[in-house]
Amino acid sequence: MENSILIGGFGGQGVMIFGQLLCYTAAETTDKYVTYFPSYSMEKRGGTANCYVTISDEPIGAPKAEMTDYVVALNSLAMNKFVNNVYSGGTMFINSSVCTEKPDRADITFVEVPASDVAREIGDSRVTNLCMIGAFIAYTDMLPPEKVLATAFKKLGAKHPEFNALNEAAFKKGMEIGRAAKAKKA
Amino acid sequence: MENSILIGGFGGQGVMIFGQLLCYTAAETTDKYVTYFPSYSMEKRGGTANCYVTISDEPIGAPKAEMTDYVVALNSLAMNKFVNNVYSGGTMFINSSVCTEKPDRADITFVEVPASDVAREIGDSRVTNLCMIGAFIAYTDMLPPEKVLATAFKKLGAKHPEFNALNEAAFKKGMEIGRAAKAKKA
Amino acid sequence: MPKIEIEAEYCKSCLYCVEACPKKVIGTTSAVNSKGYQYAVAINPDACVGCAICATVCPDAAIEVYK
Amino acid sequence: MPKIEIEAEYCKSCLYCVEACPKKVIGTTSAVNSKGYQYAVAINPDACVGCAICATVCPDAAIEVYK
Amino acid sequence: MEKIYSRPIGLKKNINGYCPGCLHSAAGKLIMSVLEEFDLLERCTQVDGVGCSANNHTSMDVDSIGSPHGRPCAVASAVKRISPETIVYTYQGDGDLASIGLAETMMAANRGDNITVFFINNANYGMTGGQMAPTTLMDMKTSTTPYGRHAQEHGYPMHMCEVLNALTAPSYIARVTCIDAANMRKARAAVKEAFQHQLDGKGFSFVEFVSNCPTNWGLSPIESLKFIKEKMLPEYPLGEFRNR
Amino acid sequence: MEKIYSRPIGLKKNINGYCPGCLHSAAGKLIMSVLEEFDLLERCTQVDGVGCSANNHTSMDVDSIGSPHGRPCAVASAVKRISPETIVYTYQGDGDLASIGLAETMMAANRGDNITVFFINNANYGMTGGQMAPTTLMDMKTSTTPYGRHAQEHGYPMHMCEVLNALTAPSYIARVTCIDAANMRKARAAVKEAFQHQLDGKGFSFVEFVSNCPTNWGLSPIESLKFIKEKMLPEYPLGEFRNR
Amino acid sequence: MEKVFMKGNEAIAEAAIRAGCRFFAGYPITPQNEIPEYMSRRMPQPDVRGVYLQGESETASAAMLYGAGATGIRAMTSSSSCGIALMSEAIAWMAGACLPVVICNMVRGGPGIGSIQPAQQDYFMATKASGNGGFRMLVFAPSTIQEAVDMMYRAFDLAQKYMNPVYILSDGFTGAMMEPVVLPEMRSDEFLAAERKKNEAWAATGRKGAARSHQIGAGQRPGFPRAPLEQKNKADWEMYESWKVNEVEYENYKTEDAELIITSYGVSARIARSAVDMLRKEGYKVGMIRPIKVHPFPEIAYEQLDYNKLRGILSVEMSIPPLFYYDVEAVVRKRTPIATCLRSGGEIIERSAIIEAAKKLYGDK
Amino acid sequence: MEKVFMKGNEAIAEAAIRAGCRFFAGYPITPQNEIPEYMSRRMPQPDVRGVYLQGESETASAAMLYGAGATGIRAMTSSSSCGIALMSEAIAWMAGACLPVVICNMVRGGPGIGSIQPAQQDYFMATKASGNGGFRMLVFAPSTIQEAVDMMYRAFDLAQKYMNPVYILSDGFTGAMMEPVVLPEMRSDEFLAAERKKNEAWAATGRKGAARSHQIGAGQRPGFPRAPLEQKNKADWEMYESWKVNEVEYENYKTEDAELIITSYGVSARIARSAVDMLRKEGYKVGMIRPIKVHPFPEIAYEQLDYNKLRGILSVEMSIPPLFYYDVEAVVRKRTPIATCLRSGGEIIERSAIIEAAKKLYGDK
Ligand SMILES: Cc1ncc(C[n+]2csc(CCOP(=O)(O)OP(=O)(O)O)c2C)c(N)n1
Ligand SMILES: Cc1ncc(C[n+]2csc(CCOP(=O)(O)OP(=O)(O)O)c2C)c(N)n1
Ligand code: SF4
Ligand code: SF4
Ligand code: SF4
Ligand code: SF4
Repeated sequence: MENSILIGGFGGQGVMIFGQLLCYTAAETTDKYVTYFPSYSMEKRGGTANCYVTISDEPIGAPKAEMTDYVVALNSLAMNKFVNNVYSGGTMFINSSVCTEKPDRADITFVEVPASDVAREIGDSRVTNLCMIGAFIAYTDMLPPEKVLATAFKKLGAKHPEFNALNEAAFKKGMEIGRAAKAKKA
Repeated sequence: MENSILIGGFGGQGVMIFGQLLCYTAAETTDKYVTYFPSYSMEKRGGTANCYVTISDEPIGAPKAEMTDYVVALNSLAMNKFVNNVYSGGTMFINSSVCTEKPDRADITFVEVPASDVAREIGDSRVTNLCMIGAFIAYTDMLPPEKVLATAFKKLGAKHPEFNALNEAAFKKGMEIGRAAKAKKA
Repeated sequence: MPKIEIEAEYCKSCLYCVEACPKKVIGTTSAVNSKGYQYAVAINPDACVGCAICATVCPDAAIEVYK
Repeated sequence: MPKIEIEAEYCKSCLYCVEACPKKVIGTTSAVNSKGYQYAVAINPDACVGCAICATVCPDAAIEVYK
Repeated sequence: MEKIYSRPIGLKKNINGYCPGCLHSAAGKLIMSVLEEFDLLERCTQVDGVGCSANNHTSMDVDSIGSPHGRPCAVASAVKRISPETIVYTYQGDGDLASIGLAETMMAANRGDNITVFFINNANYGMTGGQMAPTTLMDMKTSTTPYGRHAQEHGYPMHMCEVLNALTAPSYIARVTCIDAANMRKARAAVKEAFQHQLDGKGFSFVEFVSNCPTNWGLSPIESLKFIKEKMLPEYPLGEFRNR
Repeated sequence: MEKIYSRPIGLKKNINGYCPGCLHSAAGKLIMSVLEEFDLLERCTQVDGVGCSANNHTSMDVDSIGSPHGRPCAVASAVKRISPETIVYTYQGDGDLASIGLAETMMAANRGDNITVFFINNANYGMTGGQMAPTTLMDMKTSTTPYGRHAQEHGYPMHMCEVLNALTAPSYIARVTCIDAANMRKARAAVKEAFQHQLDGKGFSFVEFVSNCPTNWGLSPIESLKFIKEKMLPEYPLGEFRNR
Repeated sequence: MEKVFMKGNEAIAEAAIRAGCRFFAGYPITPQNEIPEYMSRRMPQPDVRGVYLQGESETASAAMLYGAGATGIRAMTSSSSCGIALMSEAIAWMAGACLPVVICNMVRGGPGIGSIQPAQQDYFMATKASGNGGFRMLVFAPSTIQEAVDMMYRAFDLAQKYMNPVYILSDGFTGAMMEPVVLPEMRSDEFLAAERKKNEAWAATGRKGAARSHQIGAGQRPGFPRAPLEQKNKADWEMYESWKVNEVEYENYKTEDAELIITSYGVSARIARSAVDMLRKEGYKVGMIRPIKVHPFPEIAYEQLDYNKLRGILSVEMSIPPLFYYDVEAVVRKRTPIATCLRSGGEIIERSAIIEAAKKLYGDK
Repeated sequence: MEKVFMKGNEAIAEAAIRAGCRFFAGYPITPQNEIPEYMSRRMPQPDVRGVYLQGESETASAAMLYGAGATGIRAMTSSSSCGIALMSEAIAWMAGACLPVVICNMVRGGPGIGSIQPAQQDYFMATKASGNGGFRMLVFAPSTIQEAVDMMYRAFDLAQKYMNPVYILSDGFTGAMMEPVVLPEMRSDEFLAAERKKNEAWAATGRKGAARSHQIGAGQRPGFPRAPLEQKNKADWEMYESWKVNEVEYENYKTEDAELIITSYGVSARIARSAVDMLRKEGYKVGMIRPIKVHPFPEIAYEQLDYNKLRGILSVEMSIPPLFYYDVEAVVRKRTPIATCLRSGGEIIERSAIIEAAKKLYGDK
């Protein structure tokens, strides 16, 4: 089994952290092969940023998959840019707070997560990505949620423990949304 | 017919000028092919300097001949270094004022020219090379003497006309010596 | 009456103008531009005196001032 | 009696010592060393007072001084 | 109603690639504004350094030459000598101008080439992620001075205006900043003066902008201005160092 | 009878490759003499520039590193940091140190690397045949300024001591010459002081020798000393610029 | 050994340190900034006690590396493409002076500043001419982070063995990606001290009573008396020839029964390998030859092919114009058709494109 | 036209000026100093009115050349070996930015500083990798001063035609020697002004009312809108492929009935030619293939040989390890034995050695 995920958004939206949390968790808690590949534009901020994650039972040949099973779009730019990178039958997670016009593709599933709104409610726009991860994990069951959250505590909370509570809240809220979407689909 | 000449001495002894005077004269007054190749050591002065001249009826392939018809040695270092570069049957011109021990080679002719002494008599050590040229031309008949002298006037006298008389004197004295050596040989 | 015009698409939300305006004319709303920046707007336009301080400090030349 | 020793092989005939010596001890002859330099010699050795000026200025460290 | 402050026409109608609050944008705005005032937009060539300054060519509508890292002054010297009627200026970061390009910068200054040099001093290598630059402040942490800049290991901040002032040829040397409206006006005056020197054929003119890098400093834009004021300016005093 | 002036033992028993009367030899003699006095001949590494200075390694019997042209200071900084117990010094001409290697020289100085730099300023590129150097005097003809050095085209002579003095880190900066016995003694004192700074761990020490190039100047050795006195020294005043 | 999930650049830096690298000089350039950054953190730590020195440029950094090499310490630099180009003169000096240093190029798009994205456009610069004078180096081309780490570790020993710079030809992809990796053990201080001691026979850190003073310089073999340059050139040539016997390194992947060979190196080969797997699944008899060192080029790998059986060779690289291709062409000697599958300028080669090109060359199954 | 007896370096400089070169930047290095020195004298003269600019280094000189190229003027630099290596980054930029400049390398011994004496050790640096990113140039390899002069003259036109730097791969021998030479005519001011005018379509000297502002930079084609780097790489590749058809230049010398081919380029070929003559006199059927441009390599010359008739090929160059040899090997494809006759490090190849090696390979007459 090979799962490939492409995560895209603005620089600064936590795209890279999203990918890395998945990877660290998979690498440190499973026997799977894992690769992570980031891709920046020239600008440091304001530009687009995206990353590729592959989690597989076999050695991974192409860490930057052209077509992926999942795309996570944190903004509409990424959504429109990458909508055709999802395999037919695959799933696209969109930050529905900012992605207003859903693209036209009937052969994939869209999971809408109002992550920016959730983050605003929680009180810090920086937890948008944690909400998306929660939704992603709950929907895909790709990794054990508690392990992912533990990784988040370890990697993000080390320097700023004050974020742990916010991150956890966002993650949990995301999971709810993801679970609901999954239930709806089934 | 191809004539190859190797001229060697200390930097500053006028080795390069010797070669160039032959070349300019040949190039500007005959239809022959002419090449000149200088070879310096790293030092600017005090080091050894030598140059290769080839004057030929055919296009010249190797401007730096390994073996030459003539070697002109302005000091003993050059004499000893290049004595084996003369073809058997060839001729070596040596500045006998400073080259005291003639090397041991029976198959070549040595023409001894006390050029430094001549120059000292004339009153300027810088005309040593002109004396050697005079001897060389008189002995070999390679180029018309008046043409060579004219070239010397043109190239060396342009900036320093006061040298013309000294150069001429040295050249003429050299010719005498060269003619005598030739007469002796014949 | 003096007024400012902020071109939302050029604004990167540095908030220099917000900080600089002596009359507290400028602020932000929840609106974002196409690059995702919560751009500055004249939330208090009537207070503007046309001093052009905001435009002067705006690094991205997003503000033009009329008087 | 003070004296200088000039190592002919190190001398390049710059004549700095000749110029510098207050007692005109040093000069050249027609002799040349293996590199062709007309090296300096103490042509007037008895005048030497051992001030070492010649050795001090000799760039090529060809002169040693005894006193 | 009259427009009393306009966007310079030399700026393209797009958002440039600089980070929010980055004063690179401010310097660029001033340069475009002065070129417009002098009616030089059609007569100038901008020589960009490698660094965040490379963003200029996406936003400025003037002839431009992107140069090998550190070499803008050499490039500009050649362009100016070949085409004296062109107003030639370089736009360079501190890594570009004061580190890899130090020899090129100083030799153009020493030759007195009739070019104008804009130097954006943000105390680090912005584009590559905030490494130590010659201009990094003492004790400042950067991605290659993780334990801070220390005199024993890294020496002291480099003061380009002062160093250039040790040369004979330069005709105008000034240090400015863009942290507030008053300073923006002074900075604009310096840019104007520098171009005037070139127009007058006086030789090398140089304007250093004490700038910021909110992204790599890890500060908000507003905080970064405060940092300039409190930390950068004491190390890099503003003023005109030379005006012949 | 006592030997009161000896050839330094660091000099090999051969004739070096410098031209007659070239004061490169004099500088080398002084350095060897001071290293001998400090008993450092076995503890030092000489980093040679490319230029006539490359002659040093045929005549000096100390560990040495021939460096890419202009880079001795970078090479020396690395050697010193790796091996702090070694006394590391560079020996460079003006083309090497002040032109192609200007950035490396200044950055080592700015880092305050604990090395000693000897700079032989002979106002031209000696080894390659006398081209213009940054230090060439005004109006001086060289093989690449056949019509003379002119301010408009070539700028002004570069004063390395003064430029380095604009930096914070260097601990010793001096300019000396070897044109006569008195100056030779002063020059030797400066070399000594410079090494003392390194021994004391004070950082970057720098000694400029105002030197000659009789060969490319087209002057006899004696005339070349006169030229130094009359033309070079007014442009390059001798003295200690810094001594911390 | 424990697996750690690490970024390629950081894994490379750590591997170098574990191999004994105690000096690093470099200058920032994407996509390898994490190497100097990691070094700046790691070198001062108590288990390393090495020197990190940020050069004022690549020219200076390479000169610093040259100086470090002259002290006999294990030393390296890293950069990318145009930064490496700037080091050309100094690299030639290091090869000329026989210094045992390691140079790492995390290649990006070119020519010139090109793009900050990964590419393989420096193949010739690495294998044929990294500077003037016709010298050569062993050139490693890692395909995964694990391989990069293992190569870094060996590189220092080989540099020391041959007294010649060793070159790591990697790319921005391998540097920027993350992957679990097993790091090699840390070389002991004793081992490193002993190695350094050996180098004192030629290192230029003060004569310390040696019979002769030591001179380091391009064209000179450290520890040997000055000799004509040509003699040194000849000794180098002999060494290069010996590499063709002793240092060839390549991988055959599913080549036994292959009717089509894909050949590729570095990151492209990683992607090509998965293309081979997919093609195999579809029943295509495809294999891969992957040079592990790209210099010396593994001619033997292509010599061992049964050209009667082959439908062709597909040469895959992230460079337009192709470069690696010409080395393949030279050894294949028209015995079978060669096709290329290429990307360039920072674009990553797609597995699908490789598969497509392979099928086309394969013809009917 | 009148013959003048001139030094190679000066003849090259004068030929460049007559071809229209109006900008020269360079830095002193033996054995090419007479080129910048000549330029410094000549550029200010009233019939030239060009710009001579002494760079503070080769890096700066190459950057100046880059700037000059960006103005659309005819411009060149010259240097030697390690100096050219220092220009690598900037040369890659010039190729990346499609600037029509001329670069002249008067090769000396290497690697690194090597020796100031002539050599041919930069063959790979010139033909395969003069910088990063896999770009190529037309590379002329003159064999005599006359040929160097004629090539210089043509080089500027070809640079302009292809909008790509042109490289002259000469050597210290050709630069330092003197020989009578016929200089080409001086390009008229009108011609040059017209050429410059054409270049205003892309030159960056101030917009002057152009529809778009002009941007010069590595990876961009002057006068064209910004495009992905890969697209530029592809266009370059196409150009290089077109050279293989349109720009191949070589000489066959007495090859018709030859049973042994000597192959060589540049100064070595000059010496080899006289070896051919001497061997012919002794009755050996020997001929020579001499690439006149060494890039594109004249594969066709070796393709036209009748390998059944050949006893072998002798590859002659002043480089150890050999470099040119590998290009020959690649095109000969083992169809006949290849032997080498080599010198290096500043030693000049001897005619006698060539003759001896040829006889050995020839076997019985
Ligand atoms: C030869 C070379 N070396 C390194 C780089 C990588 N690089 C890109 S931008 C940059 C420097 C950025 O710093 P600075 O000049 O201070 O400008 P800033 O981005 O801070 O404005 C560097 C080193 C390069 N492009 N070329
Ligand atoms: C990279 C490089 N460029 C150029 C040269 C040629 N070169 C040899 S010595 C020298 C400079 C000599 O001048 P300087 O440094 O002033 O020393 P001097 O000979 O006058 O003592 C130059 C440019 C070189 N060897 N390497
Ligand atoms: S013009 Fe003055 S008052 Fe009006 S918004 Fe701007 S800063 Fe405020
Ligand atoms: S200063 Fe300009 S960019 Fe910044 S917030 Fe105000 S309008 Fe936006
Ligand atoms: S990285 Fe720093 S210097 Fe570069 S644009 Fe962003 S804030 Fe400005
Ligand atoms: S060329 Fe000049 S600097 Fe060099 S050794 Fe001779 S006199 Fe001295």
